[in-house]
Amino acid sequence: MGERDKHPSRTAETDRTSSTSRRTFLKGIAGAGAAISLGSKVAWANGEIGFWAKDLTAEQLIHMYTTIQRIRWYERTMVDKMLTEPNYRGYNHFYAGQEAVATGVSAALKNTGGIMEADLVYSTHRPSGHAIAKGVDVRKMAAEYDFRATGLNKGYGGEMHIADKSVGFMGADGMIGPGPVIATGSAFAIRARGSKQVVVNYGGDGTYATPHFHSTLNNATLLKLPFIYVLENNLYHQYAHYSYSTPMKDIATAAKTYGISGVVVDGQDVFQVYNAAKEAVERARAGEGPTLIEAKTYRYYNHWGAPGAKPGELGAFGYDPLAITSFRPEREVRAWMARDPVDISRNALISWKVLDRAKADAIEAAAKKEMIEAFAWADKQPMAKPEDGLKNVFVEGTVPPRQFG
Amino acid sequence: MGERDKHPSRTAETDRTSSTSRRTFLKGIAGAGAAISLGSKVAWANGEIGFWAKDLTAEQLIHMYTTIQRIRWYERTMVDKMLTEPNYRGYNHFYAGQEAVATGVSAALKNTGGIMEADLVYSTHRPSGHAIAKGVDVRKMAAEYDFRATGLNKGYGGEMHIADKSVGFMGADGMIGPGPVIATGSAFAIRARGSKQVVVNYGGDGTYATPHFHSTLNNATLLKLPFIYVLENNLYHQYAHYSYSTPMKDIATAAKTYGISGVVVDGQDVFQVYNAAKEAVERARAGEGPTLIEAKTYRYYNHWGAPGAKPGELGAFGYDPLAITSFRPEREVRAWMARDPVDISRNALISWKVLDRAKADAIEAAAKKEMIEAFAWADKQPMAKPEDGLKNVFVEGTVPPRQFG
Amino acid sequence: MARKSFMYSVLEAVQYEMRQDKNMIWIFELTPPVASTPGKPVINLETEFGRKRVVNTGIDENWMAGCVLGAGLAGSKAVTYIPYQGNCMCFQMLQNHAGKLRSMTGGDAGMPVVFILEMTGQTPGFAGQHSDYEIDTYYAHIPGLKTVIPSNPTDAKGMMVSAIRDPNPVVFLWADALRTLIEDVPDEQFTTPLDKAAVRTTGSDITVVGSGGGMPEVLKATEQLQKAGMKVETIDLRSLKPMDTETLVKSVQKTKRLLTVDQSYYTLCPGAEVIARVAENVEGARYKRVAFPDAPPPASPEMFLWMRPNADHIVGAAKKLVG
Amino acid sequence: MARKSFMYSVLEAVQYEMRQDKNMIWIFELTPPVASTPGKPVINLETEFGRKRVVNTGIDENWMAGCVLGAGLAGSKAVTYIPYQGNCMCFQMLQNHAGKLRSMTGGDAGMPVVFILEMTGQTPGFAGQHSDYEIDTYYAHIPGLKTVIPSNPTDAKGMMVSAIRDPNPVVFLWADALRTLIEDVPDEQFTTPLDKAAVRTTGSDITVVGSGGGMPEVLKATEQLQKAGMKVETIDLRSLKPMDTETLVKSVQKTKRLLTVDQSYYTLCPGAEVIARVAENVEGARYKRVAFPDAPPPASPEMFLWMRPNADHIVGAAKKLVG
Ligand SMILES: Cc1ncc(C[n+]2csc(CCOP(=O)(O)OP(=O)(O)O)c2C)c(N)n1
Ligand SMILES: Cc1ncc(C[n+]2csc(CCOP(=O)(O)OP(=O)(O)O)c2C)c(N)n1
Ligand SMILES: [Mg+2]
Ligand SMILES: [Mg+2]
Repeated sequence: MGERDKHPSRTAETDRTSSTSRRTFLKGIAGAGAAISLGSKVAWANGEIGFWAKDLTAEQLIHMYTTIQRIRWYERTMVDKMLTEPNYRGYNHFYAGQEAVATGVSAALKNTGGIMEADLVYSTHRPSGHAIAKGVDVRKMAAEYDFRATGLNKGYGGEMHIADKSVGFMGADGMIGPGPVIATGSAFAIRARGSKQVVVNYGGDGTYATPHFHSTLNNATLLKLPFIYVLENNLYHQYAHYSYSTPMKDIATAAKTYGISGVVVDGQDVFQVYNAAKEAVERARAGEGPTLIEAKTYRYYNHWGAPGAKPGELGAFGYDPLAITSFRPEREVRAWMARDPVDISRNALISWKVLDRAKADAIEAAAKKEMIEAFAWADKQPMAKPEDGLKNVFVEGTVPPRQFG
Repeated sequence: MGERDKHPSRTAETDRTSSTSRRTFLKGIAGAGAAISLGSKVAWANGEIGFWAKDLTAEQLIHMYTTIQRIRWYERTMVDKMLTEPNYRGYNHFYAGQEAVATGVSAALKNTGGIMEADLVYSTHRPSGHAIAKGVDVRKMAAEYDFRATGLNKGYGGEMHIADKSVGFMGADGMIGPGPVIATGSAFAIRARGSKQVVVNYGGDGTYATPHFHSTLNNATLLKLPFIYVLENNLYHQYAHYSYSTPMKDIATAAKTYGISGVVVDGQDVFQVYNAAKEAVERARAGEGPTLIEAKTYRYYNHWGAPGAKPGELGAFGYDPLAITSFRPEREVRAWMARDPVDISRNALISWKVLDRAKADAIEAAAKKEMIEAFAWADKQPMAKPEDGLKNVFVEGTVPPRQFG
Repeated sequence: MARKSFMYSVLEAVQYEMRQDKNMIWIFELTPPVASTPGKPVINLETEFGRKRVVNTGIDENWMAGCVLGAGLAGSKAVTYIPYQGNCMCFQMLQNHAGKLRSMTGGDAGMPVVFILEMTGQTPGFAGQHSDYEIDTYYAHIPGLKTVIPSNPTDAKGMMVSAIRDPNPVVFLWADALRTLIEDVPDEQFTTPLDKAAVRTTGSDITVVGSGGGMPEVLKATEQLQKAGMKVETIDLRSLKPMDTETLVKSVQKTKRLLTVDQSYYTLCPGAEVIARVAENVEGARYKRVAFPDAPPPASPEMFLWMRPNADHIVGAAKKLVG
Repeated sequence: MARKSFMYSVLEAVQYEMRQDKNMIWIFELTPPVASTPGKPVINLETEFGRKRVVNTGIDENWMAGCVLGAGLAGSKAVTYIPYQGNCMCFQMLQNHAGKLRSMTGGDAGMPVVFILEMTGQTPGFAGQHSDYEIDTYYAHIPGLKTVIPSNPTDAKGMMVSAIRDPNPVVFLWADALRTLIEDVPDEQFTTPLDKAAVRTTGSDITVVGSGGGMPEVLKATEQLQKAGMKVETIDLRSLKPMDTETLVKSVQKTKRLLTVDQSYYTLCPGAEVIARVAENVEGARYKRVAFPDAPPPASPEMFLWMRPNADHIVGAAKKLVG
């Protein structure tokens, strides 16, 4: 594994302004480790990415910032429930820290018109941000996370299987590997029927090692599919650093083998993500084939969180204290938190004079309020009826019960 | 599929001397098509390959030529049986045309000592050349191809499953994809136990598109396994040109993604193959990890041949008249036949004064005689006992018959 | 009406549906979607519908399955023909995705797709990997898939039409041994249900249940037994999931003797499920299974043909069970 | 003797064998081979045997299975622990290679390897993909593999020792729900046969057959039924292939009532095979199956817990069958 040392440790530049969300984050983890120690290198990017983001209307730019805040507060609200409500049942693979990726990508997509018109997004086991950015109803999502009968998916799926084809959100998938392959199938159908849709597939750095990765890019290349693979490299798959499963530093370089476009972007900067996505979407719509976008990003929380978690312990937020093979150094977590996507977008919009501080604060307050209300609504939703478990196996009817003999 | 035009059509240089085998080949197909039309480009190669072949002893060089002739005559003898003996039962994925690849590779390997000492070779559905070059007993092989009880594998396997671990020939495999993955497992075991063996996996151009291809190279790279992937690019997988499944001209370039060594060799030139293999073997033995060798080569016959075949018709030899998606132009077949591995090795050894014509002819005659005798021996071997089908499911005992109710 | 092979019948069904639905696609690997029969036009889906809708892929059956699944999710009808060598390469895709996505999304995911999975099992001379017939069990255990196995060209056509029009993912098991069957098959589109067994002969002495590639020998044995005076009720399962319990139970209530015949390995062969369903519902019956032993099929024709269930085996077992 | 969990018992068995055999390897993905129990040393295979023999891989379960298979072919004993999410990613590798290579090579191929396949099925809140229990059927249908499913820490240890020492490929199904069981398990190595069912209680009124993750509820139901005066013969299959027909038949010959219990989906669940084997050999018995419906398990605890077979269901079904 001598390739490991090709991976520089990811550190990030200090950023002096903080949003409420980041400030409370830092407070939240303060007890768990030493003082913040930050490096001086920015998370980097390359590729020839345009600068269309700056040409967007103020409304569109504000929509991005609002989306980032809505995702962040969806996560924060759920965290609070897990820490404080013993009877809450939802769990989450938190997206906090990665919000700029889904937000920037969805800003370049058509999100209305259902499966025959909207651009289609395939998500992962870490779907909340992808779903919210695509326009999924957050109240129904919150209800689904708690398995309610009126949840987005009637309580059948929970977090890892939310789906809403009406906005082109094709669904989360709990398996690592097959999702991208399935996504190319949608792209194939689109090419065959000649519609102008594109398909985006999200996948983590963990998906690189799956056999499906090759399958996906090879077939997308050969068939010139309108397909975009957004690989969110948050450096870890569960408790292993990606260098355990990936021989190269930049996974986007894998695109070269196929002769397709591959680009690395700073996943903390929503505008950079948007620019890369927009270029890829235009290429796909023009029939010029697939793109692999690697977004360097970071999840703030542990791999997974569930009710009953306590800060600083396994299963809780912030660190992975029991990780065996490799683990996330506290220094690394804090350095990434210092390049928070909320702050980066907020500061940019303020410096571009699209927002002032008061407006930015108001947007955040509204996002927070929306999410608290969404989870409160979810709490009041009815539980699923036991017998309904026999439905939705097939489109029609029910299957017979067999548990009673 | 705009990538298709990146593939130049493979043509080859005229070679004026012919061995008996090649001359009769050309005669054999003469009825099936037009006059020979040859291009002027040689099959090419790159990479920094040494020239150790020239330093080999005369004995070793003659062994290579002898091996090529033995493989060729194994195939020729079987062809003759298929064309003339209506009761013959064996079938074959003929290796004729590709002999220099297996011969050159095995010349760089240790072929004795069984699974704990020999270098290990994993083969494909086209195994005869790989097996003979590795040292498998050809009489037992011939008997196995006809499902005899005293065949190499007691009649259980037939052509696509011959195996002989005593010489490190780990077996043919009828599936496209999994073989290379399994082969890396042997390389893993070797690294773990610290023995000095290396593992060679053969695979066709068809294996590139399998998801297993990525799996194999990625894990071999990450774990620095003593593993060599010999990809025999004979331009076709069944009835499709490799450009239908491969976006690049040289599959060896896929090695770059993994940061491992990749090399293209002229698969018709046994010495060039040997040189590349020797370099890869030394690297593997030194703990320096895997190599991907792409040997450009060509199969003379149809994908598959079976008794009852008639020249010029589907299932017979030479062309693929019923191929649908793409097919092998006669021009192409003949051009490749003009760069016959038998002739190339023969001419080289004669020009190096290792052999004279008479000796070369004698070697060929002996090979022919050996193979005719091997198949004659096989014909006299006993058939399998029906009940033995219940054996060899597990190491011990038999499974119960169930077909009688 | 004209004499048609299994392949012609199926492609005729597919061609009609593809003409109605300009979005429908077909993915293949080795077996080109081409068939001919005397007096009828050659069918070639690839040339008729073009390479945007009909594609020959590389050797990646898992991708083929994933591709039609993704096409279905995006709202396009899709069919793939997976060669027998790859019929388990795509297993996980069907088991964990196609079969579960509808349930896991509470009905949001739509998958109007057909997976044709070729299976062999009939060819001596090819060892385990190339003569397997085992996938009936694997695929029939998966919930959320309809798994059917027609045994003649007429059923194949009718069930293919039903499968394409069904909004659920359908596994269409294609027993390759049946490719030599030729019979009169209607030219027009018709549908055959995906959940009904077919009673091929009625009788009161014994119920014999088979399916797919095993049916020709089952029917041969039935004839022999009938000639010998036995009243045989022969049932062709046609659908493994859902399995038509009612037809099976009704028959054995009458005959009190049940013989199942499978080309699949004995342990957990479809016949096990047939017997279990009947045994849960009928009292005092007697049961026997004829199946392939729990052994990979050896290449040697001597071994293989001795092991593969045939009409003689079925006749012998039926006589023992009734006698 | 000390109180040990399922994981500790198994790793103790593995640790001993790896100390004897310097070539033996262990491949894992998410679950580190680490376990502890009060009063005994922590076992950590990774640190004890080093990263050349014990490797944490990327997310590629098919490679994991292929790796141990290839290691075995090269003469090294090898074990892999495949997490439940990937337990069908490697299906084809076992079905078409591990199970067939010995036969296809006429005995040349040796595969002294163990595939630990984790399965869940016990956890409400996780939908189809993350709470499946279906693989018992898929893997038990494959010939050439021994497929076992221990239901307690003691059997787990003894069967793991046997599996490692067995020269054949063994599928060791690991029902994750059993991880919370703790019992006294001998410290020394011992072997438990891979082909024998265990009769857990003897009785003459009814035979109840279960396996793996279903056994705790089966044993609970047995106790309740016994308290209610029923003489229950409870059998733990332990091995699905080969299946111990003799023990099953002998029991039902006595009780004439057979109830099977499965967490697997109804159609083609292991209980179907149990019933079919018995029905072929015993006359005049009555049969019933308790199993998971043919539906992917929904996430909602209300739906899932209603669908999953439990002690109450078993008690109810047993009473109906005997009554
Ligand atoms: C086939 C399969 N194997 C294992 C798992 C268990 N698993 C769940 S998430 C995860 C890590 C995924 O890492 P990555 O793709 O980087 O996504 P991230 O969690 O970092 O967002 C793993 C291994 C799985 N879900 N599917
Ligand atoms: C998984 C799988 N799918 C399909 C096949 C059918 N098949 C047999 S040989 C072959 C072509 C292989 O091509 P290549 O790897 O180039 O080897 P070549 O025949 O040219 O030597 C195919 C598709 C198979 N054996 N296995
Ligand atoms: Mg990750
Ligand atoms: Mg080829």
